[in-house]
Amino acid sequence: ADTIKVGVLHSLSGTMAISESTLKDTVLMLVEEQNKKGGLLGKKLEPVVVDPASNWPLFAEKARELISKEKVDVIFGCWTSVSRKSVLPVVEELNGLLFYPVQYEGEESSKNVFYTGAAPNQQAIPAVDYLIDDLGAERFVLAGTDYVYPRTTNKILEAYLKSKGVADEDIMINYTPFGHSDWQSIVSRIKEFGSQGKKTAVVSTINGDANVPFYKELGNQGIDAADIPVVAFSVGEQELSGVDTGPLVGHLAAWNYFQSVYTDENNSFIKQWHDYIGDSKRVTNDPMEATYIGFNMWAKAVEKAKSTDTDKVADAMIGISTANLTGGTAVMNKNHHLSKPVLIGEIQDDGQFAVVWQTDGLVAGDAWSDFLPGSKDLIADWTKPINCGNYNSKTKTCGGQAAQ
Amino acid sequence: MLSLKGVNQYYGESHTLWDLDLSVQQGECLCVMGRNGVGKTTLLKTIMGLLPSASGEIRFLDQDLRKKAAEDRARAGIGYVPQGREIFPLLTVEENLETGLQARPDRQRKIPERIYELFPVLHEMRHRRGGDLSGGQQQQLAIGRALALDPKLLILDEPTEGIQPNIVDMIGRVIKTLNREEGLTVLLVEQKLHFARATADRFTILDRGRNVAEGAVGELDDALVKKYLTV
Amino acid sequence: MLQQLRSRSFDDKAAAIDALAHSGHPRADALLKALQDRRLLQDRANDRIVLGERADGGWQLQDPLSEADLGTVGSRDAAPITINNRLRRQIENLQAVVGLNNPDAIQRRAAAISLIGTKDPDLLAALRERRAREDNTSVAAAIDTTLNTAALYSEDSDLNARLNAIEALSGSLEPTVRNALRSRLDSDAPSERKAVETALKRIDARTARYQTADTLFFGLSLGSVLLLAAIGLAITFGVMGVINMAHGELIMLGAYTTFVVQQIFPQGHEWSLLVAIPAAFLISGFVGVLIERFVIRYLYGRPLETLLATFGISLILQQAVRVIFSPLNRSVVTPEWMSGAWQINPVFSLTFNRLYIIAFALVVFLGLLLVLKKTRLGLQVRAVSQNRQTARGLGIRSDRINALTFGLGSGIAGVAGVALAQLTNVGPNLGQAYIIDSFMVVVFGGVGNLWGTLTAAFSLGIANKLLEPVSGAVLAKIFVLVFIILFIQRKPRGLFPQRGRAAEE
Amino acid sequence: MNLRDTFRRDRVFDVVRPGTRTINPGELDTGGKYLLYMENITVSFDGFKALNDLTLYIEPGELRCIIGPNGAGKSTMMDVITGKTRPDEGTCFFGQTLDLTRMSETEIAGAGIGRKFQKPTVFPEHTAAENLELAMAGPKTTWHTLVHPLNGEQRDRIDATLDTVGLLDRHDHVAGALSHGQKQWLEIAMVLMQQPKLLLVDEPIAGMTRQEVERTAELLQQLAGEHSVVVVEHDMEFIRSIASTVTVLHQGSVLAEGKMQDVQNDPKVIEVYLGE
Amino acid sequence: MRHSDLKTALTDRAARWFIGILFGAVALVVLLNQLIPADSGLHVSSYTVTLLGKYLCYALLAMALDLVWGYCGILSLGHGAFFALGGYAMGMYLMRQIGDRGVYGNPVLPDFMVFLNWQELPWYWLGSHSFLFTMVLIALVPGLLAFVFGWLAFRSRVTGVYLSIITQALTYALMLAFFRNELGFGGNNGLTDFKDILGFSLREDSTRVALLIATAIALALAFVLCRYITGSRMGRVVMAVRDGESRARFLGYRTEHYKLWIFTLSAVLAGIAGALYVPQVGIINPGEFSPLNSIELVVWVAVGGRATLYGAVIGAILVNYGKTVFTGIMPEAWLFALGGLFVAVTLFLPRGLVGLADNVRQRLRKSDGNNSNGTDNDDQPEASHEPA
Ligand SMILES: Nc1ncnc2c1ncn2[C@@H]1O[C@H](COP(=O)(O)OP(=O)(O)OP(=O)(O)O)[C@@H](O)[C@H]1O
Ligand SMILES: Nc1ncnc2c1ncn2[C@@H]1O[C@H](COP(=O)(O)OP(=O)(O)OP(=O)(O)O)[C@@H](O)[C@H]1O
Ligand SMILES: [Mg+2]
Ligand SMILES: [Mg+2]
Repeated sequence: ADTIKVGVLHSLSGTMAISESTLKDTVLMLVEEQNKKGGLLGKKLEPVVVDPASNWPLFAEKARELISKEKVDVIFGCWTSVSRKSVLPVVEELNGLLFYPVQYEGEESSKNVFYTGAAPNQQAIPAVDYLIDDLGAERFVLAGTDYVYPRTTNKILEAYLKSKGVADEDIMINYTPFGHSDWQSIVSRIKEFGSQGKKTAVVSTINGDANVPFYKELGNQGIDAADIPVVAFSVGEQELSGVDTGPLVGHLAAWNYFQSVYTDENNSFIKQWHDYIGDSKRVTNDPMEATYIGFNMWAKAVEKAKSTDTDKVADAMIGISTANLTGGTAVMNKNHHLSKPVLIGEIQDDGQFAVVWQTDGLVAGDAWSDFLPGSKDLIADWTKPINCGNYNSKTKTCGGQAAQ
Repeated sequence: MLSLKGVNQYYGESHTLWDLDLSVQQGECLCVMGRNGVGKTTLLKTIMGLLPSASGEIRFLDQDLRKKAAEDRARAGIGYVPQGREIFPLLTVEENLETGLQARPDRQRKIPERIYELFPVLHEMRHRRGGDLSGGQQQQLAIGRALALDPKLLILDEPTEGIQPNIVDMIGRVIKTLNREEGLTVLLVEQKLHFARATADRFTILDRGRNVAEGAVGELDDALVKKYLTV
Repeated sequence: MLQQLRSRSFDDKAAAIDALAHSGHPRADALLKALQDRRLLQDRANDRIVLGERADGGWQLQDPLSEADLGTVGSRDAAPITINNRLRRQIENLQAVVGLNNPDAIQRRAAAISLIGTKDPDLLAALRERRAREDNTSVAAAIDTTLNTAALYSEDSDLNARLNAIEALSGSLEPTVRNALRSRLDSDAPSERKAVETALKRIDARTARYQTADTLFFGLSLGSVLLLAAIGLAITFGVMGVINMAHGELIMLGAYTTFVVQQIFPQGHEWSLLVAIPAAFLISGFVGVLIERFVIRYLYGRPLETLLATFGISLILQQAVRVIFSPLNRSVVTPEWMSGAWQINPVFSLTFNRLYIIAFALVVFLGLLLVLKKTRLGLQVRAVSQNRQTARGLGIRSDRINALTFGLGSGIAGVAGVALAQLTNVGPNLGQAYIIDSFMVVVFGGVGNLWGTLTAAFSLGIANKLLEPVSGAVLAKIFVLVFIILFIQRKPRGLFPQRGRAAEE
Repeated sequence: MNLRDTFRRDRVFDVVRPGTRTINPGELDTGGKYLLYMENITVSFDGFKALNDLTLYIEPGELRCIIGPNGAGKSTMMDVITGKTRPDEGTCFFGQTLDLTRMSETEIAGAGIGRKFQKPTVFPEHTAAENLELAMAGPKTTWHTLVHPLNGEQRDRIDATLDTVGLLDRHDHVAGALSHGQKQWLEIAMVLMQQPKLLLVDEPIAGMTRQEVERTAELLQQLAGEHSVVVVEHDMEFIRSIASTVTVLHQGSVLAEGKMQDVQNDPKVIEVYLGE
Repeated sequence: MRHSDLKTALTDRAARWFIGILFGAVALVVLLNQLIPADSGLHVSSYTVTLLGKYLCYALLAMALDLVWGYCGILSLGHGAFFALGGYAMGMYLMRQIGDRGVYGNPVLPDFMVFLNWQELPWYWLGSHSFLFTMVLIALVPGLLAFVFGWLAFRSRVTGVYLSIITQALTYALMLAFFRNELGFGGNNGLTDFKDILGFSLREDSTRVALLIATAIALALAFVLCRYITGSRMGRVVMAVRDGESRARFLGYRTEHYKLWIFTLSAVLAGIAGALYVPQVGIINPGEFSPLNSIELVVWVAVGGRATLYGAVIGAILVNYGKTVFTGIMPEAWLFALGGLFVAVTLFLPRGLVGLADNVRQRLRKSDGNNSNGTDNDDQPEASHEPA
């Protein structure tokens, strides 16, 4: 082929379009920029965009179409874990390459997937550390949408909190359905839970559309961030752009990137984005940075391997580092997860976050949580001699899928 | 007052009315007769504009009706009592009558007393839903509703169907009164000979979608009846 | 001192704030306020602290002390000094002390209440000093509560004083008070334990009563949202028999109208809603008329076909909004008069937006009822929907009536969108989130019966809220659905069925 | 216990009954004097009494005409018999054993009561012949209809019946496109196919020509004898031509009952119904 | 008069055509996939094979819906639920087939149970390792649900939109329930990462081809069965129930039984479609319960043409093919196309594509036969009243 094909597998319609379509634009922007720089290996990059329409089986079908019909060399795509899970067998079977740019629950590592979003230990655990150490929180509400990511994250957090000596009755766990919009009673219960004298914080793994009404209700019932701060893992600049943030100042989010971070890389990235999209009000967010990192790493790996062959690129990926937008560098580890810094920001009235805390160095993404009994002993290592996504470090065997 | 020339009508592929001519004079009562399925109802619906006519001319008081939508034909002063009553089942009797007022040019909003006088049972049941009435009561309601329109021409499709004898007589009298005393023009479809004879001035007989005979009611003799109205 | 605020460490900043507050500098108060409002900036170019106002696309800078004009810079060239919740609380406390001497009694009372639970001797001293001078009884009572609570915490107070304090506090609903009382439950003095127990019992009983009221309010307000979402459908579906799957999207259009109106009047947040309501009515209504004229009118008498066509329309509208407004959610500002809550007492408050929405839903409902029952339109609509041919034969302009009615139903959907924009996402998926619930409400209430829709909406809302604390939000929703399914088995035509011969056909 | 109660059907002493028949509760038992017993039936809608303490008996093989003003409750009475409306009070037995007030429409139809509705109701999307096939007597379970196609004999019966009502040439036309009168005939044919013990015909001749009326009269008279027939009509000529016993309903109860001549001359009947 | 038995159901023209085209197309695809080398222009990729397999599953589902909707007038807005239940039954089997090849290497528990710390298999997973048992479940679970639901609803005479809406409530409630992790079906992520079916690797082309053929056979069998039913007297009763339920009751039919059986059968067919679907697309998740899916399904049937069976099949395949094509070539605008299609079909093709084809055929035939018997029609009104 005289071009290198880049598959873009993000929903442009349906419920997820709201989050994913931005990432499609990001990839297109990065491809355009790379082409301006002369492409890769002397070839132009050619983006192939398809719309899996927020329909999970369609993700698998489209992935198959991209790899076997369009013969793309790499796919940037997916947002929800379920879409990734649906695509995973396809990329493994056809030996494709997928870059997944969103924070997720972990518990996975595939030879064919690179996870550039945060694993739970790169988001949830530091956030709780901050709540306990800096804010002195003693009681926790774990509020989430009722599905795998929040459940897993909360399992991990529960174990972690208990290991820190938090009592059972000081943890309240609450799940809501997708798109939950009537938060009155839950917020009022949180308020009551928080008025028992101990400093209380809410850890929110509420997802997607449910967030706006949640925050509106927080604002209306007058839950002050100074009394009961809420730290969220799925609320970024983009989600906030749909809310009037006036009443929410001071609530928190944990990410690896905030638009407000003042670095040269970030400033120019934001400018590039604004120019590309033609709207200087559009915000940037963490999954965009993850896409940016993933794309640059892939480009470097292709240059290094001098090929777009999946195996060669995948080998070359490990150890590649590239500049973060928040300063410093991100490194691709053997487990196909990144090492990157973790930041905590407070919501400001302009819909941006102000960084109030930051890890000292880089945090290495952990595919298998140390706080879940089933995966304590598992590690992922895609270099020889282990070359396994779920290697049991106790029994020294590679379980499951990678065996064949 | 009403005249049809060469009207043709089709149900999809099947040709139902064939080059039909018909005229109703001001103030008369014309009865259309014919066996089942010859196209009487079809004819009336075509006049009302509820069915499209393929060709021909329909004139009413110097207006070309074919150019008008059904609702405008009603507004032009034609009251229609459809076969099978077709009252509004979920409206009360009173509301059913009010629907007849909507097209009145004088925008009157009160149901004319006369209707209740003609059909006292409607007054009695005015708060009941139309659909709950008995068949005969519904028929009275349908006539009352058409009269509420204060029509110049009243079209009735088998108005005595399912009505008790004394009321049939009364309807006959009402039609006659309206016709004779108030000059209301009436176009009636009727199967019952004695009723037709008693009520109408003239008759016309349809067969297979064409008129085959017409004349003053007096001329409706047994030969004609035998030929066209019995089989 | 100001320069210390530039530090990345919040401890340094805290020290700086304290120093500033106690410096006695005439501008100290103003500067703290500016810090709190994020108007105290760090100018990146000169690395100094300045005051700033947002000016289009950048900052208008001033010298912090002299207020002299320092020109403008780009928006990323200066950034507000970040403060965190701890600092915010610190500033507030500092201000509360100031507030205690505010000439406005209401402000004084608020300041006193905000200090309940404090153990800081300085603050307590300030409070005692104020108490001595205070002549407003309600402010005095608030200060008493604060002081009594503090007495409970202090170890060196004597038993009698504490018993008095407990007695005085036993009716208070303030959570901090309750916590203070609880901390005394393990007191060594049995008399004190007993007093605390009775006091707590009284408090708990009162709280429980208010919580029931709370749940009821939540139920009503959820019900009013359901009512608003469903009521337009009660016309297009209930009266006209069109299974209008695009109903949700008409709601969505109303919500977007709210957004657009706010964009047009960027300064008019307080009243732009009042413009948005008629605007949304007209826009959604107009789209509804278009839908009726170009699609629905060919489908009367074939209700199931209307489902398909309107489903297609809903896809088109959604995607159109995605293309025009982008797939992102849009933010709608809540006007001042709708935000916050009416704090009846510390455990019971009614949020203003919900109150307005309940009232609004009822107004819309009654308005509609009047239109349908008292105007010619109402009669004509019902006639046309029951028997179009005959209605035409009676001179009722069925085309116009249908278009108007569909427009009315759609317009009401748009108005509902204005209200929902205050509660939830304004985005392309807004409609989908409500369409199923709307159908449930209409069907549960009995198709064609507006009162049924009203009752259904409120009873489903309240049922949901009663279940939620017991079973959790997810199960509550499932239970309500299962309840509807079972209910329809018992009453196959909903809560208020059409009765009689006609309905049986 | 009043006199009336003593004479109620279910009070009849066993010794009076002929023979020693075993009675199966689920089966039609025509051993009594009457085929249909309606006793003290009251039906009210929102307080309005459509039937008011109505008592009526039909003998096996009888042809009974029922007349009465519009709204007298004639159709409602048929609704009660066919199970469409449940009476508020009163009993309604078909034969000795079948309590119609406790049976569903289906069971009642299965027990042998056929009805022609006031407003002709046929299956518009089915052809005329299929309409008759649907109506045909015989087992009506899902399984039976699934595995037993029509046999030749049944097909012949359908044709014959269509012929009887003059719709043979409409054999394969969908019923929805028939004219009003044709639908009436088709519905009569459907009732014939049902071969019921008791036929209820509500205004059969509405919209028919005179000749057709005569044919209907003939047909009904043929049917009587073997079947019991209850006819509701407003056409006096027609009633006169077929009537043996006439019952006049008024405001939900029986106003008069007897031979046509007697009823015709009853001043009450003239006043409320016939007119001068 | 239409009458039929099994033989006619198999051999009448429509059936011959349908089965012929179905197997012809499948055979062609299979041959081109298996025999032609991959680099040849004629080769059909296994992508196409899976795609076709998926379409056929949808077709079977659409046919199931057509049976209840087109013939019995029950508009179920929850048929996706039966499909999904069949799919879950199959998914459970496939999960168990993974055995200890899951990421945690637990021989019994599926991965999602391991990392959420479940200790043992919930009771309703017992037996899911057996294919036979799974086959029973596939039919039984949707069938039983439909039976109970239908029994309640039809017995209390819930009809029309009321029925439609409660079927929608049913699938919505199931969706919410399956989203819950607690339920033990993998929550939002559903069941995925399957490896084998009956010991054959799902990644092999030959397995895919076999699945496609199995689907085609299922579709053909279902078609013959449905045709037999709709052509039988029972079919006519069912249609009578659709057009006038209460009248049918007065003729002595237990209409609720007819509805119940048709509904249950249809649910079973939908379940089978779901079971065949899951191994071919590789995932089953609560999204399949989403009410919108069920509505879309109704649209397929309408596009194809109601009450013809093959119309539903055509509709399902065409709409989904359109979706595949348009999501590829015009991702931003395909919803416009799809929405526009739905509107256009309802407006201009009230009887769907099949109706359109019929019209064209009739017009052709009319213009042929007009000269010979053009005057027949107008004699009929008279003839109909000839005395017997
Ligand atoms: N909607 C229709 N589609 C097709 N054919 C129809 C339709 N309505 C009526 N016909 C046919 O047109 C012919 C005329 O019907 P029409 O209803 O006008 O008869 P009619 O004279 O009023 O009969 P009746 O005395 O029974 O009311 C009949 O043969 C009938 O079968
Ligand atoms: N469901 C109902 N709700 C209210 N009133 C009803 C209902 N059904 C019948 N009625 C009333 O009961 C009375 C008897 O009605 P029915 O139809 O039995 O009369 P009918 O004797 O058959 O009259 P007709 O000769 O006009 O057909 C009527 O006054 C009618 O209004
Ligand atoms: Mg007629
Ligand atoms: Mg009657």
